[in-house]
Amino acid sequence: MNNADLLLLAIAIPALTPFLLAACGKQPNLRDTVSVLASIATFAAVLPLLLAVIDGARPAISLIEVMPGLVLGFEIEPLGMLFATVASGLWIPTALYSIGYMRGAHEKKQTRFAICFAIAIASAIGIAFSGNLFTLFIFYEVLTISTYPLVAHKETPEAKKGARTYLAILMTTSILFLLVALIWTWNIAGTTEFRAGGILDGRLDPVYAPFLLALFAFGIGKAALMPFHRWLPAAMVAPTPVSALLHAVAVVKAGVFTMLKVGTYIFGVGFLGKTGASDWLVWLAAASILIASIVALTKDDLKARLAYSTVSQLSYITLGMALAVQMGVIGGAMHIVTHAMGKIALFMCAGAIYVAAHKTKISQLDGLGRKMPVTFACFTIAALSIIGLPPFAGAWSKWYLMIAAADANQLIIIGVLMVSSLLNVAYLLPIPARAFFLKPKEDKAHGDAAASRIEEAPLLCLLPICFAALGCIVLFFTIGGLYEYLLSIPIRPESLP
Amino acid sequence: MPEYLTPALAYVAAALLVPFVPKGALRGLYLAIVPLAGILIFWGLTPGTYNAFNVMGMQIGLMRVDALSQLFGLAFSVAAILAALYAWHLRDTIQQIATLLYAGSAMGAVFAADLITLFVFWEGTAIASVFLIWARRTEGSFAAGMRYLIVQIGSGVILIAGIVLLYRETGSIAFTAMELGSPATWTILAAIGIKCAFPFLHNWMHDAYPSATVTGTVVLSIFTTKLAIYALLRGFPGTELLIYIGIAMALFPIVFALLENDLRRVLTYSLNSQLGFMVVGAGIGTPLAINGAAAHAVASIFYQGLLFMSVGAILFRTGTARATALGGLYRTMPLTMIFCLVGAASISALPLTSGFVSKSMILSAGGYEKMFPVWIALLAASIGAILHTGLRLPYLAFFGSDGGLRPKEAPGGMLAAMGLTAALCIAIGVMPAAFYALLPNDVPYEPYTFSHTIVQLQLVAFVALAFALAVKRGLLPKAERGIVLDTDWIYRRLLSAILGSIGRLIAGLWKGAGRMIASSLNWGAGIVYHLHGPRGPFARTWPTGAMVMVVAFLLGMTLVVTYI
Amino acid sequence: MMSLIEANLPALQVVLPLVAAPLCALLGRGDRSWAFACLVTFVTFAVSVALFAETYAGTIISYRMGGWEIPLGIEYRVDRLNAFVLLIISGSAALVLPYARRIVAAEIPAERQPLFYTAFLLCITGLLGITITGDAFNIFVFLEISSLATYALVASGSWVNKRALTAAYNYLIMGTVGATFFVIGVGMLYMITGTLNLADLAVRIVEHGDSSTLRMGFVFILIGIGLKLAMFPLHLWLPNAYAYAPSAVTAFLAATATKAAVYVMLRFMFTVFGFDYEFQADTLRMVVLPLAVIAMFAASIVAIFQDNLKRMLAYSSIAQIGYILLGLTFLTETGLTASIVHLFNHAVTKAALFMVAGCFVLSAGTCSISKLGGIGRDMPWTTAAFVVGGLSLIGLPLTVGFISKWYLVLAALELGWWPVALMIMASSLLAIIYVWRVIEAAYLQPAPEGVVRKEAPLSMLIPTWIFIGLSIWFGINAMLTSTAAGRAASALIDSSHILWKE
Amino acid sequence: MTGSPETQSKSMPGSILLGIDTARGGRIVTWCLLLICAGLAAAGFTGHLHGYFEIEELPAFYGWFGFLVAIGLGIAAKIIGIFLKRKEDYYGAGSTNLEEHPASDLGMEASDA
Repeated sequence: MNNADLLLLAIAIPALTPFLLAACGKQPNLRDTVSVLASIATFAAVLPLLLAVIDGARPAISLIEVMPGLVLGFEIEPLGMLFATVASGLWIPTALYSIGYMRGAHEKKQTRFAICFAIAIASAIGIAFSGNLFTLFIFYEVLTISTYPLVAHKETPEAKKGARTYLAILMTTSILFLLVALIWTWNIAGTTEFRAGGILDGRLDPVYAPFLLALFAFGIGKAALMPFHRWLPAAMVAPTPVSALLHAVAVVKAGVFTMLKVGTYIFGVGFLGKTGASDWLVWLAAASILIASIVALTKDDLKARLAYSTVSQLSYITLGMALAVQMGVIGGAMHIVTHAMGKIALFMCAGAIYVAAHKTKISQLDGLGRKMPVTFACFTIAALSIIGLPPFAGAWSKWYLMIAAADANQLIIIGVLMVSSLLNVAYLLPIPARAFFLKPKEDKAHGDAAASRIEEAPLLCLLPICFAALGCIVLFFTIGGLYEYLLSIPIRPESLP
Repeated sequence: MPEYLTPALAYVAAALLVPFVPKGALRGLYLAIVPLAGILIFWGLTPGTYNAFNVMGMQIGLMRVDALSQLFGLAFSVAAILAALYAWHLRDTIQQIATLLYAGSAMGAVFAADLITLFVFWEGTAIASVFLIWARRTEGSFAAGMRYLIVQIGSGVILIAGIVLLYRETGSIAFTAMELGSPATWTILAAIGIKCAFPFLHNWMHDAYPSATVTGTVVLSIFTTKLAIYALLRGFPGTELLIYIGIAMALFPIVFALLENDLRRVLTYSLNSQLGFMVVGAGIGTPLAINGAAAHAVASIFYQGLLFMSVGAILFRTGTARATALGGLYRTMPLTMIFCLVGAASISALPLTSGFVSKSMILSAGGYEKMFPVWIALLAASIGAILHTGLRLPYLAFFGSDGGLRPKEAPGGMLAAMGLTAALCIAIGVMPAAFYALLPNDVPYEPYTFSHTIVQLQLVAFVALAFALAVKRGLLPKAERGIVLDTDWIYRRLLSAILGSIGRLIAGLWKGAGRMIASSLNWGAGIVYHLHGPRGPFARTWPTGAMVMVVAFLLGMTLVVTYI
Repeated sequence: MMSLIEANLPALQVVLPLVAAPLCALLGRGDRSWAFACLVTFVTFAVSVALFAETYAGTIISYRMGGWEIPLGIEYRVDRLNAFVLLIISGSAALVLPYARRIVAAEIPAERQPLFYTAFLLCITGLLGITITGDAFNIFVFLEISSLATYALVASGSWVNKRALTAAYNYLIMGTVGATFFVIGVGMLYMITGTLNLADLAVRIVEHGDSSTLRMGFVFILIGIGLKLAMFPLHLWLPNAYAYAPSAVTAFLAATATKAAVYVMLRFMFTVFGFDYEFQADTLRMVVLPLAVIAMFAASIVAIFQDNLKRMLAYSSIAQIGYILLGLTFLTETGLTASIVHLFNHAVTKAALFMVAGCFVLSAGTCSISKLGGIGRDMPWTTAAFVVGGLSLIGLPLTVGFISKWYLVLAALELGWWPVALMIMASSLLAIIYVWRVIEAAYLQPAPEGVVRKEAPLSMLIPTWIFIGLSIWFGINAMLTSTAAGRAASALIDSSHILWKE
Repeated sequence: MTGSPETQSKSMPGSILLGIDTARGGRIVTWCLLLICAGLAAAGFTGHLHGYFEIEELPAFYGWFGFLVAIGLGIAAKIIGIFLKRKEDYYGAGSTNLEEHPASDLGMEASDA
């Protein structure tokens, strides 16, 4: 089996899984086994591809020519491979977690849930492997549509409202801006292929470059750049596994991944740097980082706080791209991985808290750490990773983003990153601190004995959480390999100013 | 293949195993033995950098062994053992783990040969230590812990920013002496300055330390600030600016220490003032001054620790550290009183105590360099230290007006820890030569000259006399319930008031804007609905005649356009 | 025999349904007439396919009716453009008729059904005739044939709802006004040139030069055809006609009637008038362009507030016609490609959607959105078809709607018409709203109590899904449609004399 | 409340110092200090005190300098205290200034228990 076949397989497995799931929708055990097996099979197909890409292979395949010159095709390059690995790799723990969560929380329509989930993963991998912007756009939209039922899953009025906001913002931005940007790119470059060094250099008048970039930056609504970030908190009405994988990993990372792709392979880092087209984006991303953090501070709902934290963290990656230096791309790409690991753990913890204790507000968590020590220990680890503290993975990506800011001579941005870390501390760490160290308000009458009985979430929820938390630590020590790998992202250094 | 066995690793590994060691004597022993094992790892190694390897093009060195790092490593280890003894009674696993992680991080930072490793452990001390504050498990300590954490992590992120800049500037991340001048080094100095409690960056200490648990405060007092002193000695020896900072730092806390009612807070101010001496030493930068600063740091770990331990013992038995509630405790806690007095003597630099042999080096270094203002200021600071910690603190706690409390003597573990620490303070004072042999620079120094001894005795005695008279005549501030404003007012009151009002303003504007947008949207939607809704002109079924009129109108208009 | 058929294909295309229509009326019982009509449309479709295949390479078939010489006799002229339109019309007919049996049986009394199918065939005849003929007056004749048949078809909706009669009456008035305007315009052209053959007209108009009569004729033809293709604000007849006509009729009309009119518009604008004079382009850009943009928005917004699914889709059609006209006013090859490809894409999509509405009417007895709650569970396939069609209407990738929007925006960007490009996109956002209202109702709203709804019969589902399949297939592989449209567009551009063309 | 406080105190381990905190005890301590100071001042003249600065040559410089500075610091603190002292509830509830140390962290026992 050659690499091109593997590539198709990696997309086909999750894309075909829904049919299997639908077929065995009546038997929950079989259905859940299928979705776990599918996640493992997908990862098994992605892994050899990763090894091949590390060895320098660039598998490509074109499926069909949709319109003259516009091909639906895939080509793997390091960045996409990374995203695919993250999305498919984290699908396995999430699949396990979903089972624990959905059963623990007695959710309805679990088959529909599993089906849409698989489609979403398939489209995320499709985005990762897209050989051109056109293909990427197609999968981008599929991802939006396939996650809509997941967001609306509970079918309550709030769920419907949240899903409506979700769809409205993602659709509006992608159609109003991204599609226009895509067509504009096609119009001036005659291609939408991803090429090292970009396709716009020499074709696009630098005067228009900031505008095209703006269309992209706002069009990629999934990157949740302010002011188009509202969908992310709105999507928090979804069941937690959805928030965990999709809104901490697949969907939002698809957004920032696209952002990185556009910066690296459409504009080209050199072109952006030369023309200063992304200068404004640096400041917008910085503002987005800070404002979202401040908003997060004011949220008492755990998932809402995590959502705003995600908004803030995503802008790090956008910032990395906008800085238009190699280290920015590397830092951004690294942040995709490290943030994914940390945020998925945080969301899973939020879900575990809901399943085990039915708590959703931070102010209700006092003393819960005694009952759920493992969950909150993992929460602490993941939070520290998100803040960017050693020895947790997040420290490295922040390091490279800071290096990028230094390379781009943006000392103020270094300051922004510093302040943001402190804001992260302020909104993340009180959560476990309260849980561990404060006494529950309502329980004061009862003795400590009742409060300290261990009542963790089901094991299927707990194990993935531990896995993700452990990942945050392991990644810190093994980051060297990732860095070497990211150096292979072609940015055509000769095009740099 | 790099090796990773460092004291820090040993501590971290040991910390992870703590929950599996049964609570009680076994765990107490375990906690005391870990630092001992740590000493074995680095003691006796020939100077050099061990466990070095390359990460992403950066040269990492986990263990640099030289006289300075070994001195601090040893002091931290011994202090960790004493702290473990002091906390023998403790049954709180979280605090025990945090203590080990905290000590381990401090050790790791001391042995770091590069700035990245330093940063890692720098943040490690911040995170691990906050648990000692939170472990008090009250709303107040939760908030104080958050403030402390933000400041400490703030120091860490400023450090990393400095490292980034330095790395981009010089291409190296080695942790060596730096010159102030570039943004990079200024940033790094600021980071160290926070941990070192430079004036205006100091308040985290006075806010957080008294908010920790009984044992937590003792542990906290050992590591963080001394680590910062170590970093200054390593990174910025001989930086003139430090002299002025150090002087200010030695002087200003005196007033606060004299005003404070909370004895633990008195001790933090006194600690702050002592740190000023060390900063001055680092700033002078001569071999003697460096030796003095290092020696004073080590000595102060112990005597300051001893003082914190004795106040902690009082708190442990009486439930309060407020001077107003205490007094007359000599009756029932004589041992604690004696140990406290040893500590007080040490900080007063009474001959035959550790303070005498270390502090005099810094004063001498200033004297040799003929820095009169420095010397006189430090002398005044010494007088302050004798006054507020050497005399006022034991007086208020153990003598003074009888508070009526008759607590039991401190538990055995505490007494043992205090006794050993007191013995150590005296041993250093009695045998300075052995102590000096550990110092980084090979500079001969003899503390016990006749004149030296006699003037120091004069100083202490006259200050004591002044204290006695002042107490009688009411020339000292009375101990009374209340707090003293410090720079934390800026962020606890001023900033929160400003931010609060800005927040309210923004929230108001936001709400107003939201309402306005919503109402204008509603209005717009109303118009749209009016026009396009099922009964609107765009959607209504028009009478046939009207339809034809529209057609005619359009025809006319088009004709006009065509003919123009 | 074969060669005889081959030689007379253009004539057969029209004559076959024309002759079949009265026969159908004679067949009596419903099912028999239905089967016959089906057969006829299949054959007609086969003829169209043959014509399309013949002209795809670029051949132009010129067929002289009765052997009379041009320009005296009537010429049937098939080139890439109208072969494409013929294909759309006959193809839609061939799919709608099989679909029609069950729904017609439910909506129209059995004894009236033969007449219904007769009218249907006549309508097909008219539409095909409009498209195939190369003679201006002949166009008028066929226009009347198709219109009269359509009035009858719309009026036959009165067995269900009496308002169909007023709708048909209004349609009659407006259609007649339109046809009259058209024939006045043609008359004026005849005054100047003395010919009715389109190709001949094109040559003679150039020879004749600019005159006020020419301008007058231009305007009358523009408005006349505009009425027929429901150009905003001449669309007023359409919503009720579509809403109250029998469901099968709506599906067919939505796919074809306006499309044939658009074809006539294209033919007249580019081939006959040819943009020899600036006033033509100016009129298009100053009148049609703003109207098209207004249509895109105004009609879409109206659609948002509609409760009747068929009416909603009707307003959506008006908006979509806005796109087609917009592409035309760009007067560039890409713009025309967009218009032509959207002719096809919209036909496919809208036919499918109206068919879904018909399925709802049959099973649920209503197509009021507020009463369709939870129908996604009861009629999964039908509702799924609606979802896909709706996505195509929005213009999401992998559907034909995306292809149209791609070309349309590309055309706007090529000209540097930024605001227009953004407005095209903004109006498709409105489509999201009206489509999503239905989807949300169908899947997330609880079903009304005590309602039993069964999945639509296969005879209706299969044609629906063929249309849906087409709209996906040509969304994924748009080479055929976009190449065909592109070639037709370039042929049109070549036949015109756009002044500012380099 | 049985027995006088004095008899209770007799049994305490630190009873050797009893009375030091009375006014009389204070006077004794003060007089002792005066004596020590005088002795040390005198001792200063027995040998040459070599310092770093000329000021150290002044007779009993450390003694009177220490005395004056100590008194000065005390007065300065008193004055500054007027401006800086606040009530314990200044920072509102949820501040460690105000709350008692939680009993769970303590081992409060009275000596005669």
